[in-house]
Amino acid sequence: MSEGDTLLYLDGVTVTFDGFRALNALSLVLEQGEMRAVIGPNGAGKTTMMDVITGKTRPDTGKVMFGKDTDLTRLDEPAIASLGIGRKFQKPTVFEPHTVWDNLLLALAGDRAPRFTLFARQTADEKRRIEQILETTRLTDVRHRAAADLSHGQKQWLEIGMLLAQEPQLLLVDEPVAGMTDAETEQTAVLLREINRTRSVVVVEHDMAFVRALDVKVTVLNEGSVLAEGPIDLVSDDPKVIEVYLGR
Amino acid sequence: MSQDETSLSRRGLGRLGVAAATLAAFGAVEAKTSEPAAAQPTGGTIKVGILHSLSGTMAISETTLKDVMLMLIEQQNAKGGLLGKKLEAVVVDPASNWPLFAEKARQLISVDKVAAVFGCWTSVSRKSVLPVFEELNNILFYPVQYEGQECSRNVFYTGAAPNQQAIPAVDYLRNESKVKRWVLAGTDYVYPRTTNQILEAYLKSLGVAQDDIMINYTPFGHSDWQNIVASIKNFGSAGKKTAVVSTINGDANVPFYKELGNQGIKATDIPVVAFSVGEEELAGIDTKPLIGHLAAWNYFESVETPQNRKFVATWKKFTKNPKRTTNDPMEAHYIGFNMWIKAVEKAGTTDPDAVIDAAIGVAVPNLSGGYAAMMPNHHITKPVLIGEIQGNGQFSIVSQTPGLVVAQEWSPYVADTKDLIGDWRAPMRCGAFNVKTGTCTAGKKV
Amino acid sequence: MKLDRAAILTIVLVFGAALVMAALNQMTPPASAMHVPTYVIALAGKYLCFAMLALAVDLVWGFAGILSLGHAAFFALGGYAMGMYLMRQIGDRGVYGNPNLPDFMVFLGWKQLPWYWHGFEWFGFAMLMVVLVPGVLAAVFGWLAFRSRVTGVYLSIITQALTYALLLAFFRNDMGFGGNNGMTDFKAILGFNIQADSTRSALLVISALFLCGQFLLARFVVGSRFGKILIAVRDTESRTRFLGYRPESYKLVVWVLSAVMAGIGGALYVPQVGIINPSEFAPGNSIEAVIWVAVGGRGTLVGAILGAILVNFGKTWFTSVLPELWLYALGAMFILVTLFLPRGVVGLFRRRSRLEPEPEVPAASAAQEVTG
Amino acid sequence: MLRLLALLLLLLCGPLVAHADDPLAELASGSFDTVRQGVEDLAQSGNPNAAKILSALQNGQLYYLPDHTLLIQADDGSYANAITGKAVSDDDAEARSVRINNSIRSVLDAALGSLRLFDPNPSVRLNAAGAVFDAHQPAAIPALDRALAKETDSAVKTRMQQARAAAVLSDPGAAQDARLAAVPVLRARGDEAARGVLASVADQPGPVGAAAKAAVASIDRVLQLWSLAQSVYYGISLGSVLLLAAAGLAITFGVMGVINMAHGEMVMLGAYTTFVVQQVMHAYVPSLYGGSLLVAIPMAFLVAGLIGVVIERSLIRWLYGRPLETLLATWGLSLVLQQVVRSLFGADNRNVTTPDWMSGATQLGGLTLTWNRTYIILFAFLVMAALMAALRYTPLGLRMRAVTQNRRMAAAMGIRTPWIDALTFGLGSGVAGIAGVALSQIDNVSPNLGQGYIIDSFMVVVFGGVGNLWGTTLGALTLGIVNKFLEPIAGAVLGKIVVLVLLILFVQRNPRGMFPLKGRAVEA
Repeated sequence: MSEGDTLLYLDGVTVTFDGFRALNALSLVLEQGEMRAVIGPNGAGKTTMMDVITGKTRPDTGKVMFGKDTDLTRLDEPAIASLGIGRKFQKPTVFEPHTVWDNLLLALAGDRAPRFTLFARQTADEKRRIEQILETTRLTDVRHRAAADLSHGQKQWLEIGMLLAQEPQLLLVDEPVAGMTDAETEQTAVLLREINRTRSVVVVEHDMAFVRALDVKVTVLNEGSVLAEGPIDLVSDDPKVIEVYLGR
Repeated sequence: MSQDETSLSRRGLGRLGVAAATLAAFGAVEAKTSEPAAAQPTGGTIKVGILHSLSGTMAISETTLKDVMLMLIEQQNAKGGLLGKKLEAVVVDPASNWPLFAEKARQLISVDKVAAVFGCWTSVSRKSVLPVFEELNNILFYPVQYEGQECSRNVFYTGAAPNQQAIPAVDYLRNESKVKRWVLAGTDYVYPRTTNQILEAYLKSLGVAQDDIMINYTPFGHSDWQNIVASIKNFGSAGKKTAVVSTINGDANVPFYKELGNQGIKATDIPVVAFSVGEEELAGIDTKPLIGHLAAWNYFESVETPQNRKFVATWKKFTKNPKRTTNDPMEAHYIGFNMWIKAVEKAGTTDPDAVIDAAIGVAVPNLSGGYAAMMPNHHITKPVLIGEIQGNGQFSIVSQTPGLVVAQEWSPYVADTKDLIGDWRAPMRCGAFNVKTGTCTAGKKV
Repeated sequence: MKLDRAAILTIVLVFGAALVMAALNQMTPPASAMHVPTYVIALAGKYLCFAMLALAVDLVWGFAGILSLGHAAFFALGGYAMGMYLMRQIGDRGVYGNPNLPDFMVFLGWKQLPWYWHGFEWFGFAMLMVVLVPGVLAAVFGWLAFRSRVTGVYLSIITQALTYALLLAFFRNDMGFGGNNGMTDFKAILGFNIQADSTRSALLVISALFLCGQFLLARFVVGSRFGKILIAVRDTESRTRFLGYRPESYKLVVWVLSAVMAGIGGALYVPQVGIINPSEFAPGNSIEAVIWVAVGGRGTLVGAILGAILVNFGKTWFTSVLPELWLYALGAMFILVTLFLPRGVVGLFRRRSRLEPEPEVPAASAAQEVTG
Repeated sequence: MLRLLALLLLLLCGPLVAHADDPLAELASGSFDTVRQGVEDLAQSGNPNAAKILSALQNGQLYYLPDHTLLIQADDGSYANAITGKAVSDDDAEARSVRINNSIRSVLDAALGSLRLFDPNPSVRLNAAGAVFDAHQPAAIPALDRALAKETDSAVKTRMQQARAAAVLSDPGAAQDARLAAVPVLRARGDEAARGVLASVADQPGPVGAAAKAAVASIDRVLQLWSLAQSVYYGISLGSVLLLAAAGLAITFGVMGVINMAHGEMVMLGAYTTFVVQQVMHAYVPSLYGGSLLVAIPMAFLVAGLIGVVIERSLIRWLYGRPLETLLATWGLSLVLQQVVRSLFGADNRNVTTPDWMSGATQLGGLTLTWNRTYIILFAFLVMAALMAALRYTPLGLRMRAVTQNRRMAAAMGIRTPWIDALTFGLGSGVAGIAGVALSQIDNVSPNLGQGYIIDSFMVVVFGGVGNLWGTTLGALTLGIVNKFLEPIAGAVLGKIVVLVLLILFVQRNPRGMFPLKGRAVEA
């Protein structure tokens, strides 16, 4: 694969909190259009990795390149989000007081400056896009409900919907199926694969069945660096992986 | 914002409507209730307004003045009231909030229809109510020593002007203690600023060099006096007798004197003469380390006269507290109240215009054995007393001006006011008459 | 922008009542039963100015989650700008007859007008300053604070430090703003006698006009997409950031707007109470303004207006009828409202809206979870 | 010989013959000038009763009858003849006190000083020499010479030599050599008092003036250096006051996250408790009065702590997780508490006395350390140490930390979290009460006491880092010292403004204070 197809490139990223190494010279390459599952025990550095990519945490050393020549370590969260990196949190984080519709409206790609939003009116195009996302996320029926009133699974989907509305090149998804029913989990897997048709996705997940269902390349993190990488079957047979994670 | 989420429920709307309408109608209600009072002025009583803070920072000083007014009114009623009517005190609390002073003054005059108001302590509270009294033409008796530079037709100043307190005190120190170096320490507001300005000009006119005068201002409620006291000590080590003239206000005095005592500055080394420290303030301090420090007032509780003994005894009985002290502003209210009574009796009415005219020239006994007369500038004549602090929180009077001092409302030491006089008698009727140009610059009332 | 009935009712009541009171004051003779005395006009004008301050506080606290304990500073700054104009209007009618210097400067022996007083003789310039001074201060302060993500109590405490520093600064006579006494004894505004009943009535109506205008503006802001983002920032600041919004810009805009609104309130307050002095900067005043909003109902705008009027009416009433006990009444009111009316008086009448802030202030706890 | 003289004096002050030169008659005159003359004359007269009479005068216990008989009032109020010591009855109605003013007081101090130079007690002699130094009158030289000849105590001797040097230098008639020799003695003393004496002759022409001028300059240089150290002390002192005021808040706000606007009122209640304790002890156990503050400390802790527990149980506990609303409720509470105290005790200041062991100052080189402030510094550190120890080592502290860090887990482990909350709040309030005891020694005891400290306290806690007692300590000291170094440069007001602006900028750079910690408080 040629250089040009690399979307995200982490090189020797190290993050230390009060002497604790959350990430230890972590390196990772994500291709354009790829879906990647990241697994690892608690404290392996999964969330910290997300934090570094989205600009929440600044690494002590290392490079984080997005696309050809954008160094993410120099940018803050809104700037990175505007570049086209969306993030879904472990716990569903939506704007509870707003309706589903408004949540999506606020997430839609567009001008983020106050001077625009102060006078912005909803356009027909925006309406169309929202309806489309509602369709995709199966939230059409509840579009006028306040987000706070949604079920847990619906909130997860709404958040994914908001990510879609952002129209990112890369989605970072943190434990999307935690607390979901089996049916919901299945639907989520379908949804993610659908999304992956147009965008790159990184999924952090504990649920091995779900990861298996995704059927993508897996990266196993341990103690802040990559332990193993490859297809799920290969990785799950790796004795090191079994020792630290699967076999515990 | 979607319509159904935030709109009021039908019932709620009605209730809110009622509440708001009640609120809006309060003006009309107020107007109605005050109406009968306007038709039949006071309904058998004469109302007297008392405008002293009962809460907030100034409550510490002003509450006492409210109490003394209540006592005086009670006494007057026991003597049969005024013009055959009983006096009725209307007490409000302006809460040490200056705009609230103006609001309460307006309320006392236009809603309660009081015949006169006794009140205010700080300069800013007086400045705040002054336009109200002038607009609504009522009378304020102001009982506290102040910076002068004011002469309103509607205010009677029963406290001391700077020349009735500061200058005699400085003279005493010059003559008695041979003071050559002066620290003018004050709180940063208009009374100390003016007093110190006047004193500085006065001292320079006596040949005191600029190097021998140190001026220091501190904020209200200043509580950490360590370096200022140290610098006073340092200033006093120049080999010349040094004294501090203190216009430090209220709350800041206790920590100031405590620091003074602890740093070992005795009255025999560097005496401090204060213009805002009276018996009330001393009641909150252990005065043993302060013996010999001075204060200049027009009255002390320790004045040995029959009138004063009676006043003090009545006060202790009235407050049911044998430890309550009396002080100078209380005497000012005593004088002011008696003057007002006399002026009303002389005018035969409580109508402000008549009383204002009748008040000039009224003389009533003060508590230090003489008479206080209301001068045409609406200030009163006063003796000046210098007292030394005693171990028991009282003052020992060490000096008293031989005669009475007439107030200079406009300071001769300020260039812009040296030619001004106030005279509210006909035909001049002017608060600021320039004797050089022969014109009335301000405060003309026809 | 669609207005619901509560908003329309508010505007009609505020403006209508002001107009009726002014008209009755002007057109009926004092002896008439319908006459509204000037005392009431002055009081009502004062309440409306306080309502503007409350509205400003509610805008930042109720919708952006910024609890300002220093908003009275902006109110006072607007007031000082107006006060300076009114001082210059006195001209040679001052006590000393000095046409160039305000009385307090003559008094302290100043020889010439400090540079920052120039221009205030023009009404237009002064009004520009009413808007600019609080606005610029708020912009600088807000830019520093929001950029560094100072939030919650920390922000509240430094707003308090800000107003406290200003209080001390304006107390200083050397600053040239009249020290502790501030500015008073105003004579005229735009040539009209400031003590005349007609001027007072006009000022009341103007205050009502401005209050309604500010109310509509605030409604527009919170009803816009901007307002929705603001609420999102209030409740889930980090989420908005990952969506590509810059919360600091949103906070800054609403913060500056709120400061300007407070400044205008202060500017209208000064001619009606006749005095401006540093005690307006006292931290207690700012806390009181927050309490008005809490009493009325946070995040409702209508509640802010209602709260300011109710509490101040209560204060006027209690200080007259219970001069010795009114602090108990006021203190008890604050305690009871927070304990039993977490959504304020408006909450009594109104179904809960999702857009109102949770009484539990969930803002940071959610953000905290996010980072976990 | 002495006895004869005394007899003569007795005769002279016979009831009706009031001789003008008779010092005792002069004392009984009622005129300030004559009394002053009388004090001087009596001191010179060698009258054996002089010391007794003069100290009675100094203590305000000297009275006289219309016939010019001097009486001394005993502590129990009875009178005795000043000369014969015989008790006098039924004369109190006519007895009038001999009033003194400052100029008499200085003469009196000098006179008593000269007389007491020979006192058997060395500390009395030391003070006497000090008084003579302050007066620096040439008339005292003979007495000093005699005293010096007999003096054995080296400290007293030094002080006497300084007094003598001051007197000699101030005597224009003294020999030039002697005066020149006096200059280095005073320069060696090197304090402001010595500088004052030297400066008073520095303008005189001739070598004495020049030497004095040089000595003044050298003293100034030394004092300049000391004043730096003095500023640090002032800063630590101010810092310790801030620390005490903030210590309770560091618990209620810092650890629990309650924005307690009534914190200042807890301090105020502590100060009033001190007042009440002093009143009660004065009335019932006057002998123990000197220890009243030691009794007041636990009392203030209990009173404020109990009120704190009551407040927590009745008010705060309904508002957990709503920190901004606790702000409003506690603000209301602070209004109520102020008014309660105003109703109970009156609006004016109450007099809390400073025990003798906390009055005055001590010299440490060129440093003046006032006792009350020194004790407060020590006390502040003691309180912080105790507080840290309590949180770290006591079972209650352990539970408090557990509840703060993870409430649910703590509850699951059987800790009764509501009571821990109440006790924690009580502890913070109690510490605030203790601060009130200390503040009663330097500030007004009035209902407004707490208001003056509340803003500063919040600043300190925020500056130091919420929830961190070390941060609070360092924050308070830093603010105190910065303030005290700015004050001489910018003035008290501007200095404070600069500190506030610096604080605002600091918090903006470090939004979580000097020592950020995670805890419940952080999420407001």
